[in-house]
Amino acid sequence: MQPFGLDLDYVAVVALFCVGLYMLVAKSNLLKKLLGLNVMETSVFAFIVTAGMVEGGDPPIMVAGTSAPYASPIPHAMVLTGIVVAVSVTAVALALIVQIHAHFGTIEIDELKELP
Amino acid sequence: MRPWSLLLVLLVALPLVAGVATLPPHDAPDAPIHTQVGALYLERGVAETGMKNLVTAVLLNYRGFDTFIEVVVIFTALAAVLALPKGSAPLPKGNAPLPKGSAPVPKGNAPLPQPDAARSQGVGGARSREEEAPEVASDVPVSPVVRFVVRLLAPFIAMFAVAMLFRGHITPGGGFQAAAVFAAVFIALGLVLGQDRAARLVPVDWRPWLQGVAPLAFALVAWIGWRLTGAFLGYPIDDHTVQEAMGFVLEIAIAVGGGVVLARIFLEMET
Amino acid sequence: MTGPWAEALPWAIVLPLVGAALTPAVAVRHPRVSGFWAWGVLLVTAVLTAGLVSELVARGPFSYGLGGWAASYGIELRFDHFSAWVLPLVVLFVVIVPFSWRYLDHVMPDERRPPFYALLLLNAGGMIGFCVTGDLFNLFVFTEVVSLSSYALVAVGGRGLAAFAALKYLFIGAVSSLLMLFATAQLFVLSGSLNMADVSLRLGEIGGGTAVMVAFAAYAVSFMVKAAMFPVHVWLPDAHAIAPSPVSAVLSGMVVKVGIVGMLRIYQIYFGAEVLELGAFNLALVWLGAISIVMGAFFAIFQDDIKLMLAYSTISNIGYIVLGLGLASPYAVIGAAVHVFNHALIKATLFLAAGSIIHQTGFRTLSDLRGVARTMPQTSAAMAIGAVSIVGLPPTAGFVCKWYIALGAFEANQAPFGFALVFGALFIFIYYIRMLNAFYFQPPVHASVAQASETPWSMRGPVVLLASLCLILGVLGGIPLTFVEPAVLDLLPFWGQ
Amino acid sequence: MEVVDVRPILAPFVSFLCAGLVFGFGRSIFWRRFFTFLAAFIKMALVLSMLPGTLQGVVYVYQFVEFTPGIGIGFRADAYGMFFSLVSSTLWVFTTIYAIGYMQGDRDRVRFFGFFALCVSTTVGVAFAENLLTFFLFYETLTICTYPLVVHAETPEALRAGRIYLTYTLIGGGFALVGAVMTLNAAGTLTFAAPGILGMESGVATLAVIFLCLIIGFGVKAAIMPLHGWLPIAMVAPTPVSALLHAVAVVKVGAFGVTRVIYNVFGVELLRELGFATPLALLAGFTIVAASTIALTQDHLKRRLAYSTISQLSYIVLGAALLTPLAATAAVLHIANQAFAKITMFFVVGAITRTTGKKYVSEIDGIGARLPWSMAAFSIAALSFVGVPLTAGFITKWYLALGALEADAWWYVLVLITSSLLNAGYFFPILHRAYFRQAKEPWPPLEPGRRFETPKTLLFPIVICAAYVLLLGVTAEVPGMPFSVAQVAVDGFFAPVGGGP
Repeated sequence: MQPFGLDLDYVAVVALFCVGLYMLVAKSNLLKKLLGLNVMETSVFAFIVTAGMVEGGDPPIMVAGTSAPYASPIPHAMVLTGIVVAVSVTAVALALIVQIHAHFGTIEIDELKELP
Repeated sequence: MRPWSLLLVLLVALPLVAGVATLPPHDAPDAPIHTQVGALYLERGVAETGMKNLVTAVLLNYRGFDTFIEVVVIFTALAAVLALPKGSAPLPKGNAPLPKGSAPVPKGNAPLPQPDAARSQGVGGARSREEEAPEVASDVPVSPVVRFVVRLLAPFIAMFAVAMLFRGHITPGGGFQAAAVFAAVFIALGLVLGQDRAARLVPVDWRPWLQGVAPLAFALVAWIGWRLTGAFLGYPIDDHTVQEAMGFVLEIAIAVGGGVVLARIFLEMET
Repeated sequence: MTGPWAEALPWAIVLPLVGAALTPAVAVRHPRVSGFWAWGVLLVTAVLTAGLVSELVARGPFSYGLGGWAASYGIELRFDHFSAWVLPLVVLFVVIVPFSWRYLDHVMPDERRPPFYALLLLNAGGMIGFCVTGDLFNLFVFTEVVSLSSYALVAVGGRGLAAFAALKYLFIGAVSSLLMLFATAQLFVLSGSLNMADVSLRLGEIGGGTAVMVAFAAYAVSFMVKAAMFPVHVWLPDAHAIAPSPVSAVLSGMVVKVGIVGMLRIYQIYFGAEVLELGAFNLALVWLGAISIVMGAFFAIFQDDIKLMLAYSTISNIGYIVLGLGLASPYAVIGAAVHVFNHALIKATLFLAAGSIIHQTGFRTLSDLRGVARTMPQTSAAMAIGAVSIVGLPPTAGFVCKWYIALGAFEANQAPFGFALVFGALFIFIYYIRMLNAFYFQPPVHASVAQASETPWSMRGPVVLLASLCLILGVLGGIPLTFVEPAVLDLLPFWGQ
Repeated sequence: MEVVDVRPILAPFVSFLCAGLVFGFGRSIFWRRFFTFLAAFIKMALVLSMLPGTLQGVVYVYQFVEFTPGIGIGFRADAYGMFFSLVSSTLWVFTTIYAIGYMQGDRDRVRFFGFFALCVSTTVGVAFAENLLTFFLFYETLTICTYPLVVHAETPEALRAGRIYLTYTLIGGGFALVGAVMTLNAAGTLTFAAPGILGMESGVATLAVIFLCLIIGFGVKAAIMPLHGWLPIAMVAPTPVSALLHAVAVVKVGAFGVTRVIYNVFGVELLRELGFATPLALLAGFTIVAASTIALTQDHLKRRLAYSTISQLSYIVLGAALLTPLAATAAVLHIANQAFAKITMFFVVGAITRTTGKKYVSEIDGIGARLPWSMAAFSIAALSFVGVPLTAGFITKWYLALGALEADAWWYVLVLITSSLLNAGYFFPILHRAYFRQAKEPWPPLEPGRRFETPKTLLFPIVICAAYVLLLGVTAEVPGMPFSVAQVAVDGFFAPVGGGP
């Protein structure tokens, strides 16, 4: 499907990216910001995996019952790495949010700004 | 705030759309992504690596170094969580370099008041936490049904993780996935049993080694590969047994190390 | 033909990383051991990197195919002249770590030292990998090691505000990393390869197009964020000011340079492919650099907190580097590349000295620190040398770069930027005069300042060493040139002009 | 004839080492004095040992280290540099003696003497700089090293003065840097050379910008008139510093820089062609008259001397800008003449302040009786400035007037005459008050057996310097004296053009 010469799958990825970015920028709640970041990450992973797929392709596992064309294995490996990175970033962010909550009692930016 | 955010998003969206619009169509078999290195992997992968799951082959062999750094990344996350101050009690006076800290602090060289108070609150990390763990089952009251189900299913979930781990070379799965499931078991048990009892599943003395086991195993395998083939992280190309053994060591290390790291991150975050 | 040291290339990266993984285990009984352990690991790494640089000097750039795979088939490590930056980087780490031994007494309980030093080692290893790798995706993964450890290092010293600053840093940093991943994916989709040299080759075959440009823009923005250039610098001041001083030295001196090195790598790809008309982009860099210089100086003037002021001056100095890159004339680029190191040195001096003063007196604003030079003469002298150096007055390391970049500006017929460069820095000296006056020529207002003692030798030694290096490199300014010049001259034929 | 010799670098290095030793061991008075004197004498010996060679046209060079490819930190003791370094190393000895007496009991003497030595080190570095980069390095270092001396009193007034001083000189330094960079760009080298290193091929506009930048850069320290604002304000510094700033180090470095730019960067021929020197000469002429006029109105002794300095420095600039050999001789000579005369005056003023506490012209009635020797020295210096024959100042004015006529610019002779009258106008009232008025109240008596004078450590340098002023005036043509060195220097400037004095 390519209306206006646009690859809709890719456009969807960009849309997802923008949704995440909007959440990250506009939301006041730190957790929601973090979720926005995760949405963005997911969109990029989706982009990579999408790009690695081929028309009618099978997963790149060479066992009985599969045949060429295969999807490219590199994007899968990249995304796997990417996910681990994303998980790590999320973990650190959560730890920081927990700290902020413990110290200030709130995780809303609006309220944090009003604190002395 | 909001209109500006929308403007920013729009500003980002336009170039991104322009960027993806001019990429080669993603399904086409003649796209560069399918004709370059990827095609070579598909063609020679099984012969060169002995792994039928080429994703695993890429992960552990062709781009093994990426995976090495990847396990370092999750170790970094754990180190980060461990290094953060814990608890909500402020540190003893003089410890916190506050940005506008103009309050006089006790003189520099004087020995610090030892943070005994903080330690008893669990600042001290795993060991002191272990020693002085209060026998409280959980912060949240857990329904007996949930507790029963979790305890019942935990071994089976763990078994599933093991299966994923050992079938990773021929089916979807592998070390990371197993690690995630292992960690899930830990975390679920931690939630229903109380984190202290869950933490006891891993002996204290092993923890420092287990949480770093994935990078360490990678370094070991890299060294072995270096000795065997002369290349860092190299696999002997025609000895499938050795290749598989090296792969399994890595998978197990990733699963165990990753699981421990993820679980520990979760447990450390409980304040 | 490669020499024996080429074999050490992957080990130079892996050593600090493995050292980090071992740190908790090594220090399990005595947490303070972790500091010495980290230092030892870094020392060995320094020896390895010195070997790598000697190999570079002897035989020119060399590659290492990981896993025995050919360059574009597996992951390639490539040690070229820009990678030589790892040697001073590790050496600076080696100097900074002893400073932290005693400094941390006031920052964290002993139990948290092992993870702290693990993070420091990870940071070092990540940066070495970043500078050395020849693979785009690998570059991303190393970026994440560096970034993630940096986020955490910002927050280790305090609660609340520190965590908040770290989180701000994390959000902005993560978005920039994502842009980088996105750009990497774009290039991968376009070229089917992740190896930098290979991508460059294939981009040359494709010959440009919107997608190529968008990828470049995404990379550029991403690295600008990492380097904290003016419009996207907002994360830097708080994070660098609130972190413990040794960490500030690492972050402000070295981690921001990841952005610069990344930029140079992307330049290598795009210039090699000759797909980019860089006139407009260079012009943008020049302007952004000039604005960064002025704005960084401008903000710094209004700070009373010495560390916050130092953090703002990082923005100015990144402005120098970017201005130099954008001017794209040989001298300017050489100056920029030299400043990558010299700024790290100067900033480390300043942050460690400031950290010593804060550590000994408990104060961090100028108005409180009056008269501190009476009781801490050596540290204050180091601070003064650093201040003179960061403004770029001779005979200090800061002047060398200013000289080259100014020379480059006139060489490129961009006289206005030459003037901006020379006089932008003087602007910031207004602030440093205030600092020197407060330290040296005003009576103390607090008893703890008047009775402060000099720091223990483990802290003073690094500060004094770094300060003397600032002076020595001001006179022997030609030394870094040996490494920088060949790389720049390789790159320049494609560079806009 | 060029000879590779380590002495040109050793000379600044001695003072530098001395500064380090003073900072390190200066808490003990003995060691501080020991190191300072040792270094002062070693340095003087080093410089003097090169003198015979210089008189025979030998140029000592030493390349220290390469900085930019082709441009290093290099030292080169040519006749002009030798002349300047002779002046500064001689005066270092006397100023040191004076400072030891003057600073007795003052605080932070370690800092004072340490930075004092650093200043002298950089001054000699400037004198022996082989190229514009080296020159600039030392020039800026001097700026930084004088700052602690200016703010030595640590009063708010001193801090303000320090700030103004730094603002002027650092902005000037910025211009000098831009000028140096543009010179390198245009000429491809920075090494000072006799016919100059720039050429017409760079284009008049570029050359104009370079000239402007370099003259602004060095003119700030030479206190050419719109750039002079810092000098009177910096008078809050202790008197030895004022003496050092106004007679030896800072201002002379500026004037030295201007002459280097005119003769060794642009070159006489190019400047004659371009005509840039004419506005500079006009500006210098204006400064000579205007600063003297302002000096008339100053009641504060040191400020009156400061404006006098501004006026006198422009003699050097004027002499250089006239582009004739005779005027150049005057310019070079005046570096020494003004230095010795002005340092005498500052020493005397410092002695007055230290012994009687008086700071203003209106307070010093009858001081000639209280400080007879000092005031005699002051009178000699004043006569020299007025240009009475047999004093050093006469030589300058004579040659400058000849040079102006040589350049067909007779109106500068009028400027000189006006200036002499003005000098008399502001110095003679001081002498009048000192000798011909009664003190308002009698001087407090000293313990028996001591005569009315200032302490010996202050008096000794005063007398020597005053004697030197006379000596310079009397022995102009005696070989081995500064005049002959100056002639060798001027020969160097004009050799490629042809026609020496």
